[in-house]
Amino acid sequence: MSPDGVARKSIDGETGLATEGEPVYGEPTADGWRLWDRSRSKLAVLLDREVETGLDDGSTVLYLGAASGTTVSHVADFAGPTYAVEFAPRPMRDLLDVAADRENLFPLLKDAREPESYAHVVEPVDVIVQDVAIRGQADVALANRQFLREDGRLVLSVKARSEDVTRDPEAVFEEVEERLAEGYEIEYAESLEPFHDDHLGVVATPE
Amino acid sequence: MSPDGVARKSIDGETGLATEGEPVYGEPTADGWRLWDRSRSKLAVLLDREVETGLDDGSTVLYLGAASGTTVSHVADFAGPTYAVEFAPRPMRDLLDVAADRENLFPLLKDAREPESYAHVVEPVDVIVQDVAIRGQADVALANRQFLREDGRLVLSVKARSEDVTRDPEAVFEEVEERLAEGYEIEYAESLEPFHDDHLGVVATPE
Amino acid sequence: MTHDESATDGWFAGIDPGDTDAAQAAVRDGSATAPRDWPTLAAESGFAEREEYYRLLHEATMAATRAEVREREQADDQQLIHAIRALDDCQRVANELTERVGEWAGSQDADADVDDEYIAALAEREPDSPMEDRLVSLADRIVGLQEESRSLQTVVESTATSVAPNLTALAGPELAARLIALAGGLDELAKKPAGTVQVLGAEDALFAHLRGGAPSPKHGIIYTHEYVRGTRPEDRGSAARALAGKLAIAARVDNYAGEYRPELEAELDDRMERIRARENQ
Amino acid sequence: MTHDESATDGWFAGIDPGDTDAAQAAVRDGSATAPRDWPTLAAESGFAEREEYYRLLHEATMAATRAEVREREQADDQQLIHAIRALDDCQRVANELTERVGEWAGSQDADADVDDEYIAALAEREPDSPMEDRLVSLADRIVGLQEESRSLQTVVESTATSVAPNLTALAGPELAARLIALAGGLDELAKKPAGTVQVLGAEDALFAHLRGGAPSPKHGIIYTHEYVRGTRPEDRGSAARALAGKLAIAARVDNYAGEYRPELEAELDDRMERIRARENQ
Repeated sequence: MSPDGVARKSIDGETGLATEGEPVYGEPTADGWRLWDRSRSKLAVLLDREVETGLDDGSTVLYLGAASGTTVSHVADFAGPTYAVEFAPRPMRDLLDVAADRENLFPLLKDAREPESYAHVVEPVDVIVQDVAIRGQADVALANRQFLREDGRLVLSVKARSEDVTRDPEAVFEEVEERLAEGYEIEYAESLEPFHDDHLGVVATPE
Repeated sequence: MSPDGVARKSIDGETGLATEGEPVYGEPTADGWRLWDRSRSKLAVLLDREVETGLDDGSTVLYLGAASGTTVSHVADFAGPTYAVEFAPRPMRDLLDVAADRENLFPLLKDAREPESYAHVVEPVDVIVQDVAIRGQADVALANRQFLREDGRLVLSVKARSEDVTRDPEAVFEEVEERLAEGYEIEYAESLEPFHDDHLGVVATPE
Repeated sequence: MTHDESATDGWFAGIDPGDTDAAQAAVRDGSATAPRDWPTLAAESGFAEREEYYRLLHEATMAATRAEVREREQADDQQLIHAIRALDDCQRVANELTERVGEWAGSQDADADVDDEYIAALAEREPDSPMEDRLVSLADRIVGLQEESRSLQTVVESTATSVAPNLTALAGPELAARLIALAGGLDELAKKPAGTVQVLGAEDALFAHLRGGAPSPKHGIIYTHEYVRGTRPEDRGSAARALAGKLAIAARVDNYAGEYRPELEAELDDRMERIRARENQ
Repeated sequence: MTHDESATDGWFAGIDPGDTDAAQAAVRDGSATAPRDWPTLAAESGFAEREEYYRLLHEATMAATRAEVREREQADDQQLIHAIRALDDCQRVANELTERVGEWAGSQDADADVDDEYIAALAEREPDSPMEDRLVSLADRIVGLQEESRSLQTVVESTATSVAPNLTALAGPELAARLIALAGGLDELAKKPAGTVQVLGAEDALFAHLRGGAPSPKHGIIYTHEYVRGTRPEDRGSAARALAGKLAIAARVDNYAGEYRPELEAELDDRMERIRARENQ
């Protein structure tokens, strides 16, 4: 069930998913393929588990919380038009380097909590990947639901500590899922351990 | 039951207690007698009520909290050796003027909470008059009990607000009386209203 | 006559009956663990018989207390000097930090008109970044320093009124405190002639004048008084002279007598009315 | 081909396909209430066909984001300048008020050795008069200003690391911030030759030298760096030159590349080791 353009490879003695593209963060490479490390990418954990994310060769993607581009670089390697929203200037500087090599990657220095500030640029997409380490992650997903095609999918990683560092992660996840249900139907929700502590991986469809 | 040297007089249309002496604070005078205004002196209220204070012509007196001398000037007019303890320099300046005219008045710039600092000057007395507006008024009375002759009397006015501005005066008075009972037998304890709000007049003997 | 050991604790112990200095020092600095029948012990020890004892005691307590009141009040004037200097420091640093906050806030909000009101509102703002948190916190420190200034003003006011009631009535508490601070104390101020009081705080201008060339200064810190500042320039010299004269008298009354004399204020008001009346001619 | 009204909301609306400046401004400043199928609308409106549309979008988003990152980071360096100045102000006024409290406390307790520890203890004291209340409260304000200084140090540290990671690695956050402040910004600092960086903060001495007579200053604010201050006097000039050279490079890497290069620090350490090795010969 891995998307076309994502393959399982063994490079430098490490086995895992890989994509074809310019190297970005010093990852092992061979024959133009770059290893996609699960411990550095929450999306890679889901793809490795063969969860249906809706991502495929040529998918249109809105990536919220692109940071310095570690994960979005792999996405752009196989997907179609990829809109990468990131709010902080410093990681965006690195993301600009990643995008310079990728014509289908569109960097946007915008706040994911204010979708109207990029709705004039971003088209309706097949997949929203969301990885924003801020409070109110479910609200961000709901606010951006308008970008999702009817048959699209939200691929969300929830960081418990961003919601409330003092509460039990399970309780936080439950609350996020509840809020998310106001606009999405949840198809998958599992912990991303052992690769990412206190993170929940979610796949959902718009309702 | 008024002490000798204290008489009821009518001066300038006002009737009240009076003593013979040099005027001090602009009080009405006639024929060498000075009116002793109850609203300016807590002791005058007790004498006016003919409470037995032990004060008499020639009594030895320790006055704690003499302030600028309004009351102690009247006391020295009829009593014997009168030791006037006051801690604050500014009222003491006025008290010095009062004492300049009264050979039997001995001003002492001392802290009534530290009796050892004046025990080398003050002899055992017939009456202690105490009017100190500081916290711990019962403690001051207990610490100075050593100056009182066996048959002497403590004449104390308790200011509730000095103990605790936030509490009910009645509760404060009760607590002060309780503490006082550790060294004194209370013979009289009545409010000084309407002349002095939230003040209790106490007469006690050493136990 | 038996000699009682505890007589050595009495204020009169070891003192020559005529030695007032020694007697007042003993009253001030002595102590005893318990009272005794001092008049009897004094007679027994040969110091003085009862009547004479009380006369000497009156003399000694008067002298001791008078000296100590003077010292304690002078200590108060030194505290007043520290308080007025602390007040000046607090106001100055609050202003300096306000300027800093003004520049900083201006970088985020070009329309910021940074006055005390702006600072107070900024201090209440909910910051949304660690950097803004600091800006808001700094504004809050300024508010704290302003509160400190007000509290210092209150204590300066009450202490000036207590230390120098007449000077304070004439000059106001802050100017009174500044004059005392410039002189170094109330006693020092009381010793200065009116002409010196008039130019206290204008030492630089005075020295320039004494070295030659510069005009003699007409007023120092007393310029801040409404009776100088509010008088038209051609009469300001007379006003400053009249004010300084009354302030010098007030300082002396405060230092040597210590009682409040309302007539000083009335005399100054009269004198000023006459000086200002010239304006209308 | 029908013209869809909402195409006027798209970033490309009214823009000439070759006009990158207009396109990037539209990406940055535009907005829409909802997303639309912009590629199709762009083709319909005649802006560009799909493939060309994405090429132009890539160009526009790259240009827009690059410009905005630069601006936002420059804003950060300006915030850093305000923070370091506020830090200096807080430390200075805390010291000034400490001196005042020292004089004041010394008047009550001649043995008072007024350091930060004394101030902290004084701030906790139970005052027993309105005057002492003020002294204690003033000590507490000083403690507050010292806390503020520490908080500002923390934000200076994180901001300096983010704005100028290489300069901060070499100079430490406070010196990095001071150099940026003296230059007026990271961009300005990056444009300065090493020789200028070496004497930043010694402008007075430099002007005196240029007017003639005075010796050329060997170092400005970089004197506070351990590699200058800790080097023996005869080698200090070399050390200052070497340090300034690396700092100038670090500032340029920070401004133009922005990524952290650990080798800069290693090179500086090597260079300094060689300069200091002379001492042992």
